[in-house]
Amino acid sequence: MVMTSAAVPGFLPRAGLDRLLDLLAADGRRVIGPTVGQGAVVYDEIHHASDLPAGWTADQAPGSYRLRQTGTERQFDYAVGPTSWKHETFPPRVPLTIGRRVNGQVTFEDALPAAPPVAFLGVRGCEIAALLTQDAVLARGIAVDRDYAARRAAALIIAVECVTPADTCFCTSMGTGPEVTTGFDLAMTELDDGFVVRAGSPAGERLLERLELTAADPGRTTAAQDAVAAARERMGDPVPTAGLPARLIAAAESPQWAEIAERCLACANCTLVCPTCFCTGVTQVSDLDGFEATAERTWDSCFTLGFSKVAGGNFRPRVQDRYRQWLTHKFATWWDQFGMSGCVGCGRCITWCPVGIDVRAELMAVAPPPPALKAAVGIIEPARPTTVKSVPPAASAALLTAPIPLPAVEELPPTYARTFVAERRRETVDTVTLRFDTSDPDLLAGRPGQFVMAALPAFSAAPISVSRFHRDGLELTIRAAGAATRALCELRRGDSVGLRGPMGRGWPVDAAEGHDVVIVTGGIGLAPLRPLVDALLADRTRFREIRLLYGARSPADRLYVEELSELAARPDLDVGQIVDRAGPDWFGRVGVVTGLFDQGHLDGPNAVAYVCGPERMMTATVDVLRDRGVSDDRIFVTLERHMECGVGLCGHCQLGKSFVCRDGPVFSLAEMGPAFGREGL
Amino acid sequence: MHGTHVTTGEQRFDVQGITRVEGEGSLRLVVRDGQVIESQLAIFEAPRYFERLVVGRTPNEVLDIVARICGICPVAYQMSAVHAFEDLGEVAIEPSVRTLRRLLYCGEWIESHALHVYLLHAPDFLGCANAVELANLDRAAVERGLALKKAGNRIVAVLGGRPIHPVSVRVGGFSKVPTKRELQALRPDLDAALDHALATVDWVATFVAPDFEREERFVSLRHPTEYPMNDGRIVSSDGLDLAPTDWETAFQEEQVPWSHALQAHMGDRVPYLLGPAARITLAADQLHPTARAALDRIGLADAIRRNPYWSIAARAVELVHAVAEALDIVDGYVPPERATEPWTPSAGTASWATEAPRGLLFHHYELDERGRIASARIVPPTSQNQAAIEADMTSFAPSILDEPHDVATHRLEQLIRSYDPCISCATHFLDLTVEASS
Amino acid sequence: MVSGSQSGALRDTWFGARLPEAELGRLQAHARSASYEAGAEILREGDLTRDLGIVVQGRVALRLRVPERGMTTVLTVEAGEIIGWSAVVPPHRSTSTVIAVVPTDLMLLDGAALRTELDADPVLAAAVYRSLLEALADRLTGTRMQLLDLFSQHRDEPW
Amino acid sequence: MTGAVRATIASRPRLGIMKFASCDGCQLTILDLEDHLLDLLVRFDLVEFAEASSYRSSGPFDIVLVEGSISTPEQAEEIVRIRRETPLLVTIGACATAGGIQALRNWADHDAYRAAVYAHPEYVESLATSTPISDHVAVDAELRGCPIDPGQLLELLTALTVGRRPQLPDESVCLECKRRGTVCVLVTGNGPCLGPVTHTGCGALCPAYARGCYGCFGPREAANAPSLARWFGRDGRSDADTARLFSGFTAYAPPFRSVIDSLGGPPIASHSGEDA
Repeated sequence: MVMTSAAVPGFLPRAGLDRLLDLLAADGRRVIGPTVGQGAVVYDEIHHASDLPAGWTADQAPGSYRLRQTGTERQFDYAVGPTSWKHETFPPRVPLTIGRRVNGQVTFEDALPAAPPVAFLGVRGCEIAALLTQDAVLARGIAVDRDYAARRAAALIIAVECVTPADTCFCTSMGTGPEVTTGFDLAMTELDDGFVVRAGSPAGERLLERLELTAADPGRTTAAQDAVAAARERMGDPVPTAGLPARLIAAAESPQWAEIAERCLACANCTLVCPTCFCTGVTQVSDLDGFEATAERTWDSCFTLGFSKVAGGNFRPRVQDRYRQWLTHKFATWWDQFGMSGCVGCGRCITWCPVGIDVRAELMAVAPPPPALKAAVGIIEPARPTTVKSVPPAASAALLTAPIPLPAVEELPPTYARTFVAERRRETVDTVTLRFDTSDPDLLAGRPGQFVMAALPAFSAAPISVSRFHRDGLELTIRAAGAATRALCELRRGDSVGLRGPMGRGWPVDAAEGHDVVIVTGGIGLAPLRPLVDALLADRTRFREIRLLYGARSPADRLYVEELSELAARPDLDVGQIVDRAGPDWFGRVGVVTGLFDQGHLDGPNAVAYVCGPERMMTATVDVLRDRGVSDDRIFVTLERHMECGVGLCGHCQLGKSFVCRDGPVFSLAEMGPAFGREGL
Repeated sequence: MHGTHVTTGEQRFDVQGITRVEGEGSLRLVVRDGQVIESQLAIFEAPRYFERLVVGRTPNEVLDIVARICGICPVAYQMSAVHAFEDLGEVAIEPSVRTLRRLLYCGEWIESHALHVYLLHAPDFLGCANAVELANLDRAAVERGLALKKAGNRIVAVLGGRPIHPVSVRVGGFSKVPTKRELQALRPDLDAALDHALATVDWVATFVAPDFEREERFVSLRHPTEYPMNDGRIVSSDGLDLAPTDWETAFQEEQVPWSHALQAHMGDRVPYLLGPAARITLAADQLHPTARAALDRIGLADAIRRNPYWSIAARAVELVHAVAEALDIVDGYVPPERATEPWTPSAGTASWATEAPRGLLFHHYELDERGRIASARIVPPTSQNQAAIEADMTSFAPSILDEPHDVATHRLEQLIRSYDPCISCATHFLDLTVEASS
Repeated sequence: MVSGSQSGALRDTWFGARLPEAELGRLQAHARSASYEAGAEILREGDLTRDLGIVVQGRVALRLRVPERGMTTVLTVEAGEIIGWSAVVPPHRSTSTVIAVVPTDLMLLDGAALRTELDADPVLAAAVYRSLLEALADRLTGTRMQLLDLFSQHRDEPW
Repeated sequence: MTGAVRATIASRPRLGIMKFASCDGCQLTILDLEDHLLDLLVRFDLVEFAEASSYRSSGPFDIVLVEGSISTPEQAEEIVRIRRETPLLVTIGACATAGGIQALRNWADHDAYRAAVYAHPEYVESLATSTPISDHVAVDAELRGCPIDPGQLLELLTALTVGRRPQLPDESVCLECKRRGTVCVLVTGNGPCLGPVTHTGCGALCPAYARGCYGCFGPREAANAPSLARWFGRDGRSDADTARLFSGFTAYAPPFRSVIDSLGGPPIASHSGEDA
């Protein structure tokens, strides 16, 4: 009897499958695998081989899934069903933190559940690719979702090669399958009488040894390879991907988006069955008094209206904008963000779309390949850089210690620095400035234009720009625009709040060195620019003329009134103020902020501009700046988007290839390109 | 809003908007020279025309629609309807499905009775305006009531997805049946609920009811081996005995001019009463032994029959019965082979009666050749009880005429509440616009 | 108000600088200058607008009377910009009350005379109307932005 | 900022709960918050809740929860009066937010309806229509559903006590189906399902009980009912049968209403029981 080794595949007779399950159970692993339930092959707990879908397959088509019996004993003759492994690695609801607030004092504690050992049985090639994709997003970027990382590390991957692709499958086009090549511990190929088994990791090798298999004979090995090859043959290459990202970006204004929106229900099914979609929201579960609340991370989708909501508005009200965001993200901007495609070609979004929208057909309609490409079969852009290595799942530490592009500076669940209100100043009827004392070195190391996430238990954490840095603290100017900001505005001296940050990319102060500076802002938008003014004045000689143009609704709605007067009195700073309407006691200007440009000369080609305000105000300002010759790489704007996490993990704030929270909120117009001011992005 | 108009030789008692009943109703009693000249239970409930709403719909759609007649007893409406359709279609449901239907009904009885006993009725006996005040006196009691109610709601929710307007009842069975484990999960709550229900019986037995007795004609279902619920023959305390499909052979409805009400009566125009007191009176021998023992222990069987205020004891005993039976069903549950029996709609007459928490609920449908509803008639218990309630008000009146007016009015209101009138149920029949009094 | 003939100034204004040389000379005849103290009322809403004005120096406020709120300034006009366009456009009634916010010098063109010149001289008319149109378009665009009330807070939810 | 209602034991807002044409089920849901009921009620001054308390008030209120649709002339006047008495009006349930199942009569000949139920229709006074509260007065917030979901109700009341915005997402039922691991009944062929166009809040109940959603929470934002209706019609379902799917407890809510109209109306017509 020839025993298997790491190099030699073994043969596991069908009857031996329970032995594998027993071994896994003995290791304390829960086994999740395919089983028939609710009219589909779903992933659920597997106790015995008899739980597997022996003799079942399913016919899949856009918007349709029907189980069918095959009359064989084969247990893995189905293509992927409605569930994906992210139910296990990235569950729909996970408690993040428990916040408590008693007598104005807050505390936050980690609420992550444990991640017990588990084994995934029956993972397909496309599904391994999906796991690796989510690894890149959630565990290998500059921010790490600790719950995901722990669950992923606790999972043993037992792949079963896919030899029965569905009509909706297109992994061959996306370069993710059907062959299982990486990212597994054990890989099995099903034959009529059993499985050819090979190991893909040290943990897999140990397991294989303990199975004490005979070596698979060459006939079986060949049959196994042929079966997978035949599956590839059957699928062909339905989605020519060469140049697809660029074509999609170029198709941003295609009329096809509106046509899709005629059919699309914006029901979000595609995003939730997608094994790589990672967008989440945070739900607050609180007691009746708000004394204690659990923040839960919850699956969300870019197809919901609430997803892109900000105070007083929404960035993607139209369904066509939401569909464009999803498709463009999957197939184009995901490359910019993570160096890979966001689609693995599993076809779930096609089968489980309630009205059968087929992403393959829509891609071809929105971004048709050039005729030459259509003819050249087999030109497939490498969909997945080979540098994305598999994660040896059994070695849990590997996931976190593997080389990652940047040090992990942020994590979910968040940790908040408890910070006390040292001073409270009312600015306007609905706006206050709070000064916080802190010795937290991170908070104190912030730069102009950065923001913090301010958290009170029972309220969603709110992104608030820092309006001044002190040696021993910082200031936040907060407008009561919603419940959370209202609660923050109600804080009194001595109360505490959880602060996290500073986050994001601030104003590039150095860019203004040797240039004229024009700062254009309106309303609450002055707050994030105040630290910039502080920084410029602190090092005044580095810059030429500095002009601050400020618009407000009325004289009483202006922030920092006294400070503005002091600034206006300085000889080295020109301050222009204008309001939308005023009473007879106002002797300043009335009109729009762009009107202030007429006050004096602007040496556009030599100027750097910093702009912050409502988006409509910024677009009008940018028009004037460009008209005066300020180049796009010297116009900096700050964007407001819906933010839940602040570290690029929740997905809400995406704008094209950027996460506004992480890559912004400050961008130069040159960086944003045509995305600036465009409807629905 | 207690109105009072005392004129020479005439006493008027008006309660515009009786509280702690389901739906909006009012009562009026006018006594002149010691003689009751008007006794009316009136309802300000806007008609919703359910009998019309179901026309053109399929039987399964009807199950969803008629549930909406009443938020307190939606299961009752689903039960009468589903049995009627299955009777017409000769659908033989599996015994365990039949048992699950009983369990579902038990859940509704528990929820409805606990609601009425603790939150609506008990405050009357203890001088409170509501359960919050009652909780100030006796928080443990209110919490016991809420726990009982929750146990009932949980049964309905496990079987039907939610406590109000559950979604799983289908002609031929259920859209989905619970697993053994899902039902077992109810056990801890039900064990506690049995203690609570027994405590309820003892608690209400300590109440002091107004001194009032009358002879009543009672009507309920009666089954040879079960306490009346889904099945059985329609019987009365004076010898009536009908199949559950044949209600119309002995009862009629008529519209009275002062009301939207279609009042039901038997041929002899003598009022009759449905509900817990009727069931206890006509079927006490079928009570679960635990409930039977509780009834015997408090010794109020006679009082339940004679004094409408003691209906609270009848409900308490039925709480014990429903919890005890639910426990038995949970313990003996074997999931059915199939959740739903195949069934084809056909033309014909479908009718059935079941025991809603408030008493006999009769449904009658005519189906066209496509199996769609051509016409419907739904006779809820409160509409049938209305005449009896008005008659009892008349009998009760002499005993309160010497009381201060507001005390007397309050007593009348209490009397109405003791029947647990479900005015929302009575949608299609009740909406009395009180004639303008001078 | 102090008035005087300041013929040299029209050429130096934004409005005047755009006029053809010959026409400029003709208009010059109808121009005069005026100075106002801070707070002085230059024009009242509803009154006949006699002159087209160009702010030479200072700032004027255009105000509307809103019965519930009193006088509200909806726009200020700065040096180089025009006021009193209703002197050219019928029915020649002022659409707002014009107040000098700070000491202000205006160049005034007699409306009736200007209209006569415009009717008689298409070349002048083309130049003047174009300038007026641009000024009004600018003002309309600004007014739209103000109308958006961008800096206000939307509070349509009761929480 | 001012304007926020905040319910605490120290400052208890005056709460009124009342009903129009309805089944009482949504009010009952309040009493169904068994575990929280007593703790909640001490945070409010429950001045009007006829279903459960003998105290009555006609106002003023700080918060009013309204169940039921407007279906009589008196109700149409009463809701206007109540609106004047409260700064915060919350409608609860499908009747109040969409007109309820009884709104099917809005398509019908009302007199025929009355005659079908009553021998003496002249005794019965009711409007020809059953309409949502928002057709009559401004509504500040709504809880959807037939009946409302106890979890959402608790969330609303908790938000009022904590002083935050209630988390009542306006998204499809599908998200909740997927989160709870329910397989799509529409795609597996287990019946037509309105989930994709229906407002979430029930916890995706019906699909979890192996049947399609019947839309009792009403249309969600951007509900593309025409697209779903076309899909239903794709496999030979008649227009009338597609219309009946939308002709449920929120049939009168605009996107569903227009689909029903475009397909020839609901199954109930005034003149007969025929549906096409």
